[in-house]
Amino acid sequence: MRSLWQWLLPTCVIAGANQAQANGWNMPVGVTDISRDIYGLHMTIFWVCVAIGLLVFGVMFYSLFRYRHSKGAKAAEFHEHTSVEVLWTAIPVLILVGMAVPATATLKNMYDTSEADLDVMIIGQQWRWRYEYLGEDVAFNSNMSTPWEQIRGEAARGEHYLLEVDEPLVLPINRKIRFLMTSDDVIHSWWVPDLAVKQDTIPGFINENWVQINEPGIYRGQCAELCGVNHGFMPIVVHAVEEDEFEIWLAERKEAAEQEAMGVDREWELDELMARGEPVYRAICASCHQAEGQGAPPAFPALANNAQLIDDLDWHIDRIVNGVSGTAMPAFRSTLNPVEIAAVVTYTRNAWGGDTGDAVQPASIAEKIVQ
Amino acid sequence: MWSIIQSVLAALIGVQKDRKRQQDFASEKPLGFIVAAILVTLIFVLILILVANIAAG
Amino acid sequence: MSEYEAARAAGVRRTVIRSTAALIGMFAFAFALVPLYDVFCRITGLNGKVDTTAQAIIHEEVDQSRYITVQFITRGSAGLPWQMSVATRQMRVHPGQTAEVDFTFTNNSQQKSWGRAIPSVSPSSATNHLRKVSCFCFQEQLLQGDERLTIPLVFQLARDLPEEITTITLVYTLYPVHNMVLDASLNNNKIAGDKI
Amino acid sequence: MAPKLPPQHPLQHSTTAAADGQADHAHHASPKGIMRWLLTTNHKEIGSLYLIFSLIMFFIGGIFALVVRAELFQPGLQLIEPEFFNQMTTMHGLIMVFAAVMPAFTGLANWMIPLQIGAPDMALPRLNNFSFWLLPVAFTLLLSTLFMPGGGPNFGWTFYAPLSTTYAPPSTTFFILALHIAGVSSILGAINIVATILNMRAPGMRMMDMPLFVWTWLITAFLLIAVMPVLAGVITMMLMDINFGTSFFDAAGGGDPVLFQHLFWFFGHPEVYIMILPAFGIVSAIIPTFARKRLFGYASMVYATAAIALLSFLVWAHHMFVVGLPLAAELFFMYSTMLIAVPTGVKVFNWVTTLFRGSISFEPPMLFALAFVVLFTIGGFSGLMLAIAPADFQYHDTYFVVAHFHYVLVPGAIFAIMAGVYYWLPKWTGHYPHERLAQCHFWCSIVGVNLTFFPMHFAGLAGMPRRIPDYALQFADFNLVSSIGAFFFGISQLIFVLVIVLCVRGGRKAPAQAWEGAEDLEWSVPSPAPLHTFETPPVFHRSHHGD
Repeated sequence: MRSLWQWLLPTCVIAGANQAQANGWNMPVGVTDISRDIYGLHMTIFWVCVAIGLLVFGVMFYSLFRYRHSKGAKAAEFHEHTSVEVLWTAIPVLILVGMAVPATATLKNMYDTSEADLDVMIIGQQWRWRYEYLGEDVAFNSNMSTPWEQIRGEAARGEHYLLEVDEPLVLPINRKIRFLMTSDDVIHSWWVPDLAVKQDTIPGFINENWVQINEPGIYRGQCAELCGVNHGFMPIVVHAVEEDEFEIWLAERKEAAEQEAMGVDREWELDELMARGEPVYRAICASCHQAEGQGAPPAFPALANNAQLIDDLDWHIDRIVNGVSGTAMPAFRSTLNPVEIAAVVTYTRNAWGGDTGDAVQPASIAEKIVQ
Repeated sequence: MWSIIQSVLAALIGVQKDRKRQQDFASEKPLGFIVAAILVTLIFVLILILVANIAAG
Repeated sequence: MSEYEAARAAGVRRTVIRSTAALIGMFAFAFALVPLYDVFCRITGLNGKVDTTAQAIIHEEVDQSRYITVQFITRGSAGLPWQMSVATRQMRVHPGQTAEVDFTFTNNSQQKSWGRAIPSVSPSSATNHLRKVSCFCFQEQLLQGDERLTIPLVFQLARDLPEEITTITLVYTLYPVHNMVLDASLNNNKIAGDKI
Repeated sequence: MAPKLPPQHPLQHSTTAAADGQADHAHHASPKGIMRWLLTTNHKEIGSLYLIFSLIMFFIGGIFALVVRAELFQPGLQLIEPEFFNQMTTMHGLIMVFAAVMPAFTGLANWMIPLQIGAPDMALPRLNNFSFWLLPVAFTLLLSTLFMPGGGPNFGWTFYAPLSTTYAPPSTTFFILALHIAGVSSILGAINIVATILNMRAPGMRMMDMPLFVWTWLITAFLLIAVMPVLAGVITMMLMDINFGTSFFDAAGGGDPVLFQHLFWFFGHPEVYIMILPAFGIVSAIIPTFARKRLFGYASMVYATAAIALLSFLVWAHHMFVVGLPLAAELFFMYSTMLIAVPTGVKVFNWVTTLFRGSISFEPPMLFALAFVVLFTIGGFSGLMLAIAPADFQYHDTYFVVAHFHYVLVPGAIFAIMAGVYYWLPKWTGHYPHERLAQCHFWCSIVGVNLTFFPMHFAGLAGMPRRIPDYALQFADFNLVSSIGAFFFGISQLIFVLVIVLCVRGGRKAPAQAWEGAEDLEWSVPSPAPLHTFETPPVFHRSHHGD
């Protein structure tokens, strides 16, 4: 009977662990060499803990059962035993040294950011991510795309509820990508479990990390450091693609950016600006200033019926272009293009009954942010 | 002196014979033990720093 | 009061005096940690903070055997209507070689304002091997309305730069400098301190 | 701070006062009613005040936790806004750490340390009164921030800059003030405890004769004296950053946000041990009592406690593995953190070996102490996993961490406090706690705790970050179970209150030595312990611990 248990118990536990893997109960193995190493370390230390636990709790529950006062157990007299104590100090030390060696190797590997093929700058912002492909002139913001109706329970929740963005970070597989990370306001933390990358983004400072993805796919993560009210709503989506597919994507992005840049010089109609401004407002502004511009004072002032904003166009543009230091209002000078800024300014001045009729031209914005 | 260091090292891993302990606590002056403990801790930290630096390459 | 109690009271007094001394010491220590941390960072390059004072060029033989890629990134921040740009995004230099790169600051507003570029170096282990001979980041900068200013950064990589470092990234983040006196002079800025 | 002498009591041996209770002690013309409690300098009354205060705060902090769990019951935002959610998580942490666990241990120390070392009172009774009454002031102030414009603190109990400085709500200045007052209270309490232990022991009691609860508290008090000033320093720097234009933690002015984390965790990690070392002491008293066997390795317990306390100053940056420390620093903190598992393991092995070949009975205090050993060890295991720096890149700031520290603090610190309360209630009230109800409380708590916190391991491993008000659909089942468990655990704590109230009002009478195997000095005074004990120092017999 006992031998049956000896066989059955570990089998059940291991089967359970495999099941856990399939059901999302355990750490993902991930799609990089490092994530696999980490998973290996995780499982090793887990089984070490299970073994020690079985031993310690085994002795403990045996004692509790065997030496019951109610069954007339008489207490023994011993209260120290030096060699046993030395032994149970020495054995854990050996186990720990055994763990420290592979952990050190993995850590050294994680810190080796040299010889990267592509540099991507990751910038945390309340509450979105910005990705800049260094030297490629491609940069964009990545906002959560889950509509607030779903969060409020007014619409059915999609499969990737809270883990979907308007613009994913697209990366090539099989290439070493170096991440440079910083923040515009508070500390955020960029984390994608499948890539085993978690790194704080710290305002004014730069952090490094790297990844080399082995399999194409869509990998999702979230901000892991409390960064204010919408901390739970700044997901990360990484789209890992074949290398040639990545090159095509990169070329398309560059072309689109050029197209947009050409739009700066022409005259825009009010309707056109409003249409362009609404999605920008929803993606960038609505998380703080709310869908109808009603704001959430005192942290986030209302935009609708804001007298100062309506009276003073220059002030309005200045707030958006240059931001307000020490608040969640960043400078959009270099993260939105002049068309987007002009459109969103026009939108906020005319939506929700503002009706100033101002059609702010991209060219006038471009003047204010000349290089 | 060696006896004090021995006791402090024993304390570091948390193992000490009762007889030795009685002997330690027979002396009423804790200063020697405190100084030794601080020194041993410092040496311990330095060794750890050294090991970490060697491991980091 | 018995002799026993008197001895006890004296003991209590001694303990209280000692622990109060320890307390004051630890409070002072907490503040001492700030400069200590800075010194520690400077020695180890822990947080990628570069020395904020100019260093002399050390004439040493240029290590022709390897090239180091030095990347420059400039970033703005909220509250300062400045644009900062760099003449070249990256350059390749030998350790020991002195290099120069131009940074341009443009004030896009009509008012004068103060700003300061805060540097950060990655990897942090390179920090101690980057010698800045002259840098705009050493002090605050003043730009008049619509002014444009080009300032060179002169730097040198030490020859003892660790072998494994092949790329060094230098990031400058421009921050506004808030100063009561300065703000008073910016009285045109009617919405100073307002938040939106 | 001039040292204060203990007030002189008329010589009166404790036993004579025993039967009459407190009524007889109208000497001094003591104030009556509320003034009596406001002005009391008696260690037992102050101990009771601390314990009652911490119990109230435990429920307030618990209600905050239940608000959080209610919102997380299912995906989506149903009950509260994210802003209020952040205030709730922050307040829950602050209240539980500074207003529930720490004062509860101080309360137990006040009650039991003088009794265990044969002292008539604490060394500085009036200071003792002052340090208690600072607490209600501090936490009324802290709780009042919830009603201020912009709301209360919303940046987590770790209040990382710059979220807690540049981007903080206006009430942050009051939060800092409240924390300062609470810190002063802790420091004064710690000085008092150190002075009591070092100077007030019964003649003949050497350091190595002291019960482990006294030992662990002595070491805890030293930790408090060492690190509370650091916390005071950090929040003073925050105050200056917010109000006086300095930039300790502001990158824009040349400061460093990471410096805040270094300073905070230099305080914060020893703080974690402040919350667990006295628990070790309580469990080390209870297990030998109900195993009717001397504690195995008394000396190594003392040494292990001291070693843990010393090591706690060397491991702070293991909370910061992902902030971008240099490789050598990561390795240093990984190694030192792994080493701390050794003395902690020694403690667990000692407890288990004490049980081995004992004569074990399962009264309520023992049940909680045994649960402590098992569940604290599980928390220790996850701690060991978190120490592996590369793996921590996956665990950090997820629910795995939440599970870890709740296992260490709820069935760890809080179960030990409950065990201590059940253990010493007969001494405090003269009555045994209601056995059946206490068992019911125990089993409900065990089920509740595990139901609440065990699924959090899975949620964290599966990728759920902490401190989020809403979560992706794959975490829904774990959170559902956690929320049900949390409400079950929370409600079952009402049984605890019921047991205490019943026990104060009546119940089976307890003799001086309420538990068969209990040996420490407190069991030599009558139950309930009269207001004044050991006015004539007892003669200490070296019957245990020593030879």
